[in-house]
Amino acid sequence: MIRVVVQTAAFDLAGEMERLSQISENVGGMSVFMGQVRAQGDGLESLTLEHYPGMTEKVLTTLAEEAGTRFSLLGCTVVHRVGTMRVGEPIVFVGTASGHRAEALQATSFLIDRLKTGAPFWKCERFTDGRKRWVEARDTDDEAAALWD
Amino acid sequence: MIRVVVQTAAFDLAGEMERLSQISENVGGMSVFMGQVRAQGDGLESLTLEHYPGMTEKVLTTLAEEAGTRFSLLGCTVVHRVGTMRVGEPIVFVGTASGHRAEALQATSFLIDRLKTGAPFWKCERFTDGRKRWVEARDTDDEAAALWD
Amino acid sequence: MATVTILYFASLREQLGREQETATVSAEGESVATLLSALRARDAALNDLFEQTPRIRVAINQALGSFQDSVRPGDELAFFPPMTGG
Amino acid sequence: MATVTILYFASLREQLGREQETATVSAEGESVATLLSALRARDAALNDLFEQTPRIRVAINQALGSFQDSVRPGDELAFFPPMTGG
Repeated sequence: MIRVVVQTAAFDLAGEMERLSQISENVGGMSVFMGQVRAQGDGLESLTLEHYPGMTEKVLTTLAEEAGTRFSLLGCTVVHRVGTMRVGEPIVFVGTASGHRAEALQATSFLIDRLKTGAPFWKCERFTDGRKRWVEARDTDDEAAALWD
Repeated sequence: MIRVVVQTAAFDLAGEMERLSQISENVGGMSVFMGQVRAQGDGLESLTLEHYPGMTEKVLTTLAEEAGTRFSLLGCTVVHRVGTMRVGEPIVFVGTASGHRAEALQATSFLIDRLKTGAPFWKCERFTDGRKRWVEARDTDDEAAALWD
Repeated sequence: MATVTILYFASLREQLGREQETATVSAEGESVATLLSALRARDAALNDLFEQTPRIRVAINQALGSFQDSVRPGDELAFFPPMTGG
Repeated sequence: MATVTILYFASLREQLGREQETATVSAEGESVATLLSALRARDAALNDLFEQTPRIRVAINQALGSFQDSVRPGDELAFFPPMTGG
Protein backbone atom coordinates (compact mmCIF):
# COMPACT_ATOMS: atom_id res chain seq x y z
CA MET A 1 0.00 0.00 0.00
CA ILE A 2 3.04 2.27 0.31
CA ARG A 3 4.62 3.53 -2.87
CA VAL A 4 7.74 5.72 -2.74
CA VAL A 5 9.50 6.83 -5.90
CA VAL A 6 12.36 9.25 -6.58
CA GLN A 7 12.69 9.95 -10.27
CA THR A 8 13.81 12.57 -12.80
CA ALA A 9 10.85 12.08 -15.15
CA ALA A 10 7.54 13.90 -14.71
CA PHE A 11 5.03 11.72 -12.89
CA ASP A 12 1.85 10.21 -14.25
CA LEU A 13 -0.72 12.10 -12.20
CA ALA A 14 -3.77 10.26 -13.51
CA GLY A 15 -2.06 6.90 -13.12
CA GLU A 16 -0.97 7.61 -9.55
CA MET A 17 -4.47 8.73 -8.57
CA GLU A 18 -6.18 5.83 -10.29
CA ARG A 19 -3.90 3.40 -8.46
CA LEU A 20 -4.69 4.95 -5.07
CA SER A 21 -8.43 5.19 -5.64
CA GLN A 22 -8.64 1.51 -6.61
CA ILE A 23 -6.34 0.17 -3.89
CA SER A 24 -9.32 -1.07 -1.88
CA GLU A 25 -13.12 -1.14 -2.05
CA ASN A 26 -13.05 0.58 1.32
CA VAL A 27 -11.53 3.81 0.01
CA GLY A 28 -13.99 6.62 0.67
CA GLY A 29 -11.63 9.57 0.33
CA MET A 30 -8.39 10.41 -1.43
CA SER A 31 -6.28 13.44 -0.83
CA VAL A 32 -3.48 14.67 -3.07
CA PHE A 33 -0.94 17.43 -2.79
CA MET A 34 1.20 18.42 -5.74
CA GLY A 35 4.01 20.95 -5.51
CA GLN A 36 5.39 22.65 -8.57
CA VAL A 37 7.99 25.27 -9.51
CA ARG A 38 6.45 28.68 -8.88
CA ALA A 39 7.39 31.88 -10.73
CA GLN A 40 8.51 34.39 -8.14
CA GLY A 41 8.71 37.59 -10.13
CA ASP A 42 12.49 37.64 -9.77
CA GLY A 43 13.42 35.94 -13.02
CA LEU A 44 13.46 32.38 -11.72
CA GLU A 45 13.92 30.01 -14.63
CA SER A 46 14.37 26.59 -13.09
CA LEU A 47 15.06 24.62 -9.95
CA THR A 48 17.61 21.86 -9.72
CA LEU A 49 16.91 19.31 -7.03
CA GLU A 50 19.74 17.29 -5.54
CA HIS A 51 19.17 14.44 -3.11
CA TYR A 52 20.96 11.77 -1.08
CA PRO A 53 20.27 8.50 -2.91
CA GLY A 54 19.47 5.73 -0.47
CA MET A 55 18.72 7.97 2.48
CA THR A 56 15.93 9.73 0.58
CA GLU A 57 14.05 6.50 -0.07
CA LYS A 58 14.52 5.38 3.54
CA VAL A 59 13.22 8.65 4.98
CA LEU A 60 10.23 8.78 2.62
CA THR A 61 9.31 5.16 3.34
CA THR A 62 9.51 5.74 7.09
CA LEU A 63 7.33 8.86 6.75
CA ALA A 64 4.78 6.98 4.64
CA GLU A 65 4.67 4.13 7.17
CA GLU A 66 4.18 6.57 10.02
CA ALA A 67 1.36 8.31 8.13
CA GLY A 68 -0.23 4.95 7.34
CA THR A 69 -0.40 3.94 10.99
CA ARG A 70 -1.22 7.35 12.42
CA PHE A 71 -4.07 8.10 9.98
CA SER A 72 -5.34 4.56 9.22
CA LEU A 73 -4.50 4.84 5.54
CA LEU A 74 -5.39 2.25 2.95
CA GLY A 75 -2.83 3.64 0.52
CA CYS A 76 -0.02 6.18 0.47
CA THR A 77 2.11 7.37 -2.43
CA VAL A 78 5.03 9.78 -2.47
CA VAL A 79 6.73 10.62 -5.77
CA HIS A 80 9.51 13.20 -5.66
CA ARG A 81 11.41 14.40 -8.68
CA VAL A 82 15.10 15.27 -8.78
CA GLY A 83 17.11 17.03 -11.48
CA THR A 84 16.16 20.26 -13.24
CA MET A 85 12.56 21.51 -13.49
CA ARG A 86 11.36 24.70 -15.12
CA VAL A 87 8.69 27.07 -13.83
CA GLY A 88 5.28 25.35 -13.96
CA GLU A 89 6.71 21.84 -13.76
CA PRO A 90 5.68 19.41 -10.98
CA ILE A 91 8.15 18.61 -8.19
CA VAL A 92 6.34 16.38 -5.74
CA PHE A 93 3.20 14.25 -5.52
CA VAL A 94 1.78 13.12 -2.19
CA GLY A 95 -1.37 11.02 -2.27
CA THR A 96 -3.30 9.23 0.45
CA ALA A 97 -6.41 7.05 0.47
CA SER A 98 -8.53 6.19 3.49
CA GLY A 99 -12.03 5.23 4.53
CA HIS A 100 -12.99 8.76 5.51
CA ARG A 101 -11.96 12.20 4.37
CA ALA A 102 -10.41 13.60 7.55
CA GLU A 103 -7.71 10.94 7.75
CA ALA A 104 -6.67 11.35 4.11
CA LEU A 105 -6.57 15.14 4.33
CA GLN A 106 -4.56 15.17 7.53
CA ALA A 107 -2.15 12.51 6.32
CA THR A 108 -1.35 14.52 3.20
CA SER A 109 -0.61 17.65 5.25
CA PHE A 110 1.53 15.60 7.62
CA LEU A 111 3.54 14.05 4.79
CA ILE A 112 4.29 17.24 2.92
CA ASP A 113 5.13 19.16 6.12
CA ARG A 114 7.50 16.47 7.33
CA LEU A 115 9.03 15.79 3.93
CA LYS A 116 9.99 19.45 3.47
CA THR A 117 12.39 19.48 6.39
CA GLY A 118 13.12 15.80 6.96
CA ALA A 119 13.90 14.28 3.57
CA PRO A 120 17.37 14.95 2.09
CA PHE A 121 16.50 17.15 -0.88
CA TRP A 122 18.11 20.48 -1.70
CA LYS A 123 16.90 23.05 -4.20
CA CYS A 124 19.17 25.26 -6.26
CA GLU A 125 17.50 28.13 -8.12
CA ARG A 126 18.69 29.26 -11.55
CA PHE A 127 17.68 32.69 -12.90
CA THR A 128 17.29 34.05 -16.42
CA ASP A 129 20.34 36.29 -15.88
CA GLY A 130 22.51 33.26 -15.15
CA ARG A 131 22.70 33.61 -11.36
CA LYS A 132 22.21 30.54 -9.24
CA ARG A 133 21.39 30.29 -5.55
CA TRP A 134 20.79 27.49 -3.06
CA VAL A 135 17.37 27.85 -1.46
CA GLU A 136 17.60 28.58 2.27
CA ALA A 137 15.55 26.53 4.69
CA ARG A 138 12.69 28.49 6.21
CA ASP A 139 11.86 28.57 9.91
CA THR A 140 8.16 28.42 9.05
CA ASP A 141 8.74 25.01 7.47
CA ASP A 142 10.42 23.76 10.65
CA GLU A 143 7.48 25.07 12.65
CA ALA A 144 4.94 23.37 10.36
CA ALA A 145 6.79 20.06 10.68
CA ALA A 146 7.04 20.41 14.47
CA LEU A 147 3.26 20.77 14.79
CA TRP A 148 2.97 17.05 14.02
CA ASP A 149 5.38 16.00 16.81
CA MET B 1 -10.50 30.92 -11.65
CA ILE B 2 -13.60 29.31 -10.11
CA ARG B 3 -15.05 26.26 -11.80
CA VAL B 4 -18.19 24.60 -10.46
CA VAL B 5 -19.80 21.68 -12.24
CA VAL B 6 -22.65 19.32 -11.37
CA GLN B 7 -22.80 16.40 -13.74
CA THR B 8 -23.82 12.75 -14.06
CA ALA B 9 -20.74 11.67 -16.00
CA ALA B 10 -17.49 10.63 -14.32
CA PHE B 11 -15.05 13.52 -14.21
CA ASP B 12 -11.76 13.87 -16.02
CA LEU B 13 -9.36 13.79 -13.08
CA ALA B 14 -6.20 14.43 -15.07
CA GLY B 15 -7.84 17.21 -17.06
CA GLU B 16 -9.15 18.94 -13.94
CA MET B 17 -5.74 18.79 -12.29
CA GLU B 18 -3.88 19.94 -15.37
CA ARG B 19 -6.19 22.93 -15.66
CA LEU B 20 -5.63 23.94 -12.03
CA SER B 21 -1.88 23.47 -12.13
CA GLN B 22 -1.53 25.66 -15.21
CA ILE B 23 -3.94 28.38 -14.11
CA SER B 24 -1.04 30.71 -13.22
CA GLU B 25 2.76 30.70 -13.18
CA ASN B 26 2.45 31.56 -9.51
CA VAL B 27 0.94 28.23 -8.52
CA GLY B 28 3.30 26.55 -6.05
CA GLY B 29 0.90 24.03 -4.54
CA MET B 30 -2.25 22.20 -5.53
CA SER B 31 -4.46 20.22 -3.25
CA VAL B 32 -7.14 17.77 -4.32
CA PHE B 33 -9.76 15.78 -2.49
CA MET B 34 -11.75 13.09 -4.20
CA GLY B 35 -14.62 11.25 -2.56
CA GLN B 36 -15.85 7.94 -3.87
CA VAL B 37 -18.44 5.27 -3.05
CA ARG B 38 -17.01 3.11 -0.30
CA ALA B 39 -17.87 -0.54 0.31
CA GLN B 40 -19.19 -0.84 3.84
CA GLY B 41 -19.33 -4.58 4.40
CA ASP B 42 -23.12 -4.48 4.48
CA GLY B 43 -23.83 -5.28 0.84
CA LEU B 44 -23.88 -1.71 -0.46
CA GLU B 45 -24.14 -1.79 -4.24
CA SER B 46 -24.60 1.83 -5.27
CA LEU B 47 -25.44 5.33 -4.17
CA THR B 48 -27.96 7.53 -5.92
CA LEU B 49 -27.35 11.23 -5.47
CA GLU B 50 -30.22 13.67 -5.77
CA HIS B 51 -29.72 17.43 -5.73
CA TYR B 52 -31.58 20.75 -5.97
CA PRO B 53 -30.75 22.08 -9.45
CA GLY B 54 -30.05 25.79 -9.33
CA MET B 55 -29.48 26.00 -5.59
CA THR B 56 -26.63 23.48 -5.76
CA GLU B 57 -24.66 25.58 -8.25
CA LYS B 58 -25.31 28.75 -6.24
CA VAL B 59 -24.13 27.20 -2.97
CA LEU B 60 -21.03 25.65 -4.52
CA THR B 61 -20.10 28.90 -6.25
CA THR B 62 -20.51 30.86 -3.02
CA LEU B 63 -18.37 28.32 -1.17
CA ALA B 64 -15.67 28.44 -3.85
CA GLU B 65 -15.66 32.24 -3.74
CA GLU B 66 -15.35 32.23 0.02
CA ALA B 67 -12.48 29.75 -0.15
CA GLY B 68 -10.78 31.85 -2.81
CA THR B 69 -10.78 34.96 -0.66
CA ARG B 70 -10.11 33.31 2.65
CA PHE B 71 -7.16 31.22 1.44
CA SER B 72 -5.77 33.45 -1.36
CA LEU B 73 -6.41 30.86 -4.02
CA LEU B 74 -5.31 31.18 -7.63
CA GLY B 75 -7.78 28.51 -8.73
CA CYS B 76 -10.62 26.48 -7.28
CA THR B 77 -12.61 23.65 -8.85
CA VAL B 78 -15.58 21.72 -7.50
CA VAL B 79 -17.10 18.92 -9.56
CA HIS B 80 -19.94 16.96 -7.97
CA ARG B 81 -21.69 14.05 -9.59
CA VAL B 82 -25.39 13.23 -9.30
CA GLY B 83 -27.27 10.11 -10.34
CA THR B 84 -26.28 6.53 -9.55
CA MET B 85 -22.70 5.49 -8.74
CA ARG B 86 -21.47 2.01 -7.88
CA VAL B 87 -18.91 1.10 -5.21
CA GLY B 88 -15.48 2.41 -6.25
CA GLU B 89 -16.85 5.20 -8.43
CA PRO B 90 -15.94 8.85 -7.81
CA ILE B 91 -18.55 11.21 -6.34
CA VAL B 92 -16.84 14.54 -5.81
CA PHE B 93 -13.66 16.37 -6.84
CA VAL B 94 -12.42 19.42 -4.94
CA GLY B 95 -9.23 21.03 -6.19
CA THR B 96 -7.42 24.21 -5.16
CA ALA B 97 -4.27 25.95 -6.37
CA SER B 98 -2.29 28.58 -4.50
CA GLY B 99 1.17 30.05 -4.12
CA HIS B 100 2.00 28.00 -1.05
CA ARG B 101 0.96 24.62 0.25
CA ALA B 102 -0.79 25.58 3.49
CA GLU B 103 -3.45 27.68 1.76
CA ALA B 104 -4.29 25.00 -0.81
CA LEU B 105 -4.48 22.24 1.80
CA GLN B 106 -6.66 24.25 4.15
CA ALA B 107 -8.95 25.45 1.37
CA THR B 108 -9.62 21.88 0.25
CA SER B 109 -10.54 20.79 3.77
CA PHE B 110 -12.76 23.85 4.15
CA LEU B 111 -14.57 23.16 0.89
CA ILE B 112 -15.29 19.50 1.47
CA ASP B 113 -16.34 20.07 5.11
CA ARG B 114 -18.72 22.86 4.16
CA LEU B 115 -20.04 21.17 1.05
CA LYS B 116 -21.03 18.03 3.00
CA THR B 117 -23.58 19.84 5.14
CA GLY B 118 -24.28 23.01 3.15
CA ALA B 119 -24.85 21.98 -0.45
CA PRO B 120 -28.23 20.43 -1.33
CA PHE B 121 -27.24 16.85 -2.14
CA TRP B 122 -28.85 13.75 -0.70
CA LYS B 123 -27.56 10.19 -0.89
CA CYS B 124 -29.76 7.13 -1.17
CA GLU B 125 -28.03 3.76 -0.65
CA ARG B 126 -29.03 0.68 -2.60
CA PHE B 127 -28.02 -2.78 -1.39
CA THR B 128 -27.46 -6.10 -3.17
CA ASP B 129 -30.57 -7.54 -1.50
CA GLY B 130 -32.72 -4.80 -3.02
CA ARG B 131 -33.11 -2.64 0.10
CA LYS B 132 -32.70 1.11 -0.22
CA ARG B 133 -32.07 3.67 2.49
CA TRP B 134 -31.57 7.43 2.63
CA VAL B 135 -28.25 8.26 4.26
CA GLU B 136 -28.71 10.10 7.56
CA ALA B 137 -26.77 13.28 8.20
CA ARG B 138 -24.04 12.83 10.79
CA ASP B 139 -23.43 15.17 13.70
CA THR B 140 -19.69 14.83 13.14
CA ASP B 141 -20.12 16.41 9.72
CA ASP B 142 -21.95 19.38 11.25
CA GLU B 143 -19.15 19.73 13.78
CA ALA B 144 -16.46 19.61 11.08
CA ALA B 145 -18.27 22.29 9.08
CA ALA B 146 -18.73 24.47 12.17
CA LEU B 147 -14.99 24.47 12.86
CA TRP B 148 -14.60 26.84 9.89
CA ASP B 149 -17.15 29.38 11.21
CA MET C 1 -53.66 34.72 -7.61
CA ALA C 2 -50.61 35.22 -5.38
CA THR C 3 -48.85 31.88 -5.26
CA VAL C 4 -45.57 30.29 -4.27
CA THR C 5 -44.00 27.13 -5.63
CA ILE C 6 -43.08 24.47 -3.08
CA LEU C 7 -40.49 21.77 -3.83
CA TYR C 8 -39.78 18.60 -1.83
CA PHE C 9 -36.51 16.69 -2.05
CA ALA C 10 -35.06 13.29 -1.17
CA SER C 11 -36.97 11.29 1.49
CA LEU C 12 -39.61 14.04 1.77
CA ARG C 13 -40.34 13.89 -1.94
CA GLU C 14 -40.43 10.12 -1.85
CA GLN C 15 -42.70 9.78 1.19
CA LEU C 16 -45.05 12.49 -0.01
CA GLY C 17 -45.19 11.02 -3.50
CA ARG C 18 -44.81 14.42 -5.18
CA GLU C 19 -41.96 16.79 -5.85
CA GLN C 20 -43.75 20.05 -6.37
CA GLU C 21 -46.94 21.94 -5.62
CA THR C 22 -48.34 25.45 -5.56
CA ALA C 23 -49.76 27.30 -2.57
CA THR C 24 -51.52 30.62 -2.12
CA VAL C 25 -49.97 33.31 0.07
CA SER C 26 -51.09 36.79 1.01
CA ALA C 27 -49.61 39.64 -1.00
CA GLU C 28 -47.98 41.16 2.13
CA GLY C 29 -46.14 37.96 2.87
CA GLU C 30 -46.42 35.57 5.81
CA SER C 31 -43.88 33.39 7.59
CA VAL C 32 -42.93 29.94 6.31
CA ALA C 33 -44.25 28.59 9.62
CA THR C 34 -47.67 30.21 9.10
CA LEU C 35 -47.95 28.97 5.55
CA LEU C 36 -46.86 25.48 6.57
CA SER C 37 -49.48 25.34 9.35
CA ALA C 38 -52.19 26.11 6.84
CA LEU C 39 -50.89 23.45 4.44
CA ARG C 40 -50.58 20.82 7.18
CA ALA C 41 -54.14 21.55 8.40
CA ARG C 42 -55.60 20.46 5.10
CA ASP C 43 -53.14 17.71 4.08
CA ALA C 44 -52.85 14.78 6.52
CA ALA C 45 -49.94 13.19 4.64
CA LEU C 46 -47.94 16.41 4.79
CA ASN C 47 -48.77 16.77 8.47
CA ASP C 48 -47.59 13.21 9.21
CA LEU C 49 -44.41 13.79 7.26
CA PHE C 50 -43.45 16.90 9.22
CA GLU C 51 -44.40 15.19 12.48
CA GLN C 52 -42.25 12.15 11.77
CA THR C 53 -39.20 13.77 10.20
CA PRO C 54 -36.74 15.54 12.46
CA ARG C 55 -34.66 18.52 11.33
CA ILE C 56 -36.44 19.45 8.11
CA ARG C 57 -34.68 22.36 6.36
CA VAL C 58 -36.25 25.14 4.31
CA ALA C 59 -34.81 27.09 1.39
CA ILE C 60 -36.35 30.30 0.05
CA ASN C 61 -35.46 31.19 -3.51
CA GLN C 62 -32.64 28.65 -3.46
CA ALA C 63 -30.96 29.93 -0.31
CA LEU C 64 -31.16 28.26 3.11
CA GLY C 65 -33.65 30.08 5.33
CA SER C 66 -35.57 29.67 8.56
CA PHE C 67 -39.20 28.92 9.30
CA GLN C 68 -39.55 32.48 10.59
CA ASP C 69 -38.60 34.03 7.25
CA SER C 70 -41.33 35.68 5.13
CA VAL C 71 -42.67 34.20 1.92
CA ARG C 72 -43.88 36.47 -0.84
CA PRO C 73 -45.86 35.78 -4.01
CA GLY C 74 -43.60 34.31 -6.68
CA ASP C 75 -41.13 32.81 -4.20
CA GLU C 76 -39.73 29.32 -4.61
CA LEU C 77 -39.88 27.39 -1.35
CA ALA C 78 -38.18 24.04 -0.78
CA PHE C 79 -38.30 21.54 2.08
CA PHE C 80 -35.71 18.81 2.52
CA PRO C 81 -33.88 16.70 5.11
CA PRO C 82 -30.34 17.55 6.28
CA MET C 83 -27.94 17.43 3.35
CA THR C 84 -25.59 14.50 2.81
CA GLY C 85 -23.37 15.39 -0.12
CA GLY C 86 -19.68 14.99 -0.74
CA MET D 1 42.81 0.41 7.96
CA ALA D 2 39.64 1.41 9.77
CA THR D 3 37.93 4.00 7.58
CA VAL D 4 34.63 5.80 7.13
CA THR D 5 33.20 7.31 3.97
CA ILE D 6 32.21 10.97 4.16
CA LEU D 7 29.71 12.50 1.71
CA TYR D 8 28.99 16.20 1.14
CA PHE D 9 25.77 17.48 -0.42
CA ALA D 10 24.35 20.62 -2.02
CA SER D 11 26.16 23.90 -1.17
CA LEU D 12 28.73 22.02 0.96
CA ARG D 13 29.66 19.74 -1.94
CA GLU D 14 29.83 22.70 -4.27
CA GLN D 15 31.95 24.94 -2.05
CA LEU D 16 34.30 22.14 -1.08
CA GLY D 17 34.67 21.00 -4.68
CA ARG D 18 34.31 17.33 -3.80
CA GLU D 19 31.42 15.04 -2.96
CA GLN D 20 33.15 12.23 -1.15
CA GLU D 21 36.27 11.32 0.81
CA THR D 22 37.57 8.69 3.19
CA ALA D 23 38.80 9.22 6.75
CA THR D 24 40.47 7.00 9.31
CA VAL D 25 38.76 6.32 12.63
CA SER D 26 39.74 4.30 15.65
CA ALA D 27 38.32 0.78 15.89
CA GLU D 28 36.54 1.63 19.17
CA GLY D 29 34.67 4.51 17.58
CA GLU D 30 34.86 8.23 18.29
CA SER D 31 32.26 11.00 18.10
CA VAL D 32 31.46 12.81 14.85
CA ALA D 33 32.65 16.00 16.59
CA THR D 34 36.05 14.47 17.42
CA LEU D 35 36.52 13.13 13.92
CA LEU D 36 35.48 16.44 12.41
CA SER D 37 37.96 18.39 14.59
CA ALA D 38 40.78 16.23 13.31
CA LEU D 39 39.68 16.69 9.70
CA ARG D 40 39.29 20.46 10.07
CA ALA D 41 42.73 20.73 11.70
CA ARG D 42 44.42 19.47 8.54
CA ASP D 43 42.06 20.87 5.85
CA ALA D 44 41.72 24.67 5.81
CA ALA D 45 38.94 24.64 3.18
CA LEU D 46 36.86 22.25 5.26
CA ASN D 47 37.52 24.37 8.36
CA ASP D 48 36.38 27.54 6.56
CA LEU D 49 33.25 25.80 5.26
CA PHE D 50 32.15 24.67 8.72
CA GLU D 51 32.98 28.07 10.18
CA GLN D 52 30.93 29.92 7.56
CA THR D 53 27.90 27.65 7.22
CA PRO D 54 25.27 27.68 9.94
CA ARG D 55 23.19 24.67 10.86
CA ILE D 56 25.11 21.90 9.10
CA ARG D 57 23.40 18.54 9.57
CA VAL D 58 24.99 15.11 9.86
CA ALA D 59 23.65 11.71 8.82
CA ILE D 60 25.20 8.43 9.93
CA ASN D 61 24.46 5.42 7.75
CA GLN D 62 21.71 7.36 6.00
CA ALA D 63 19.85 8.37 9.15
CA LEU D 64 19.91 11.85 10.68
CA GLY D 65 22.24 11.94 13.66
CA SER D 66 24.01 14.35 15.99
CA PHE D 67 27.62 15.46 16.27
CA GLN D 68 27.81 13.58 19.58
CA ASP D 69 27.00 10.23 17.97
CA SER D 70 29.79 7.65 17.55
CA VAL D 71 31.31 6.73 14.22
CA ARG D 72 32.66 3.23 13.65
CA PRO D 73 34.80 1.76 10.88
CA GLY D 74 32.70 1.13 7.78
CA ASP D 75 30.13 3.82 8.58
CA GLU D 76 28.82 6.22 5.93
CA LEU D 77 28.85 9.80 7.19
CA ALA D 78 27.19 12.70 5.37
CA PHE D 79 27.24 16.45 5.95
CA PHE D 80 24.68 18.77 4.39
CA PRO D 81 22.77 22.04 4.91
CA PRO D 82 19.14 22.07 6.17
CA MET D 83 16.90 20.25 3.72
CA THR D 84 14.64 22.11 1.31
CA GLY D 85 12.53 19.51 -0.49
CA GLY D 86 8.86 19.36 -1.42
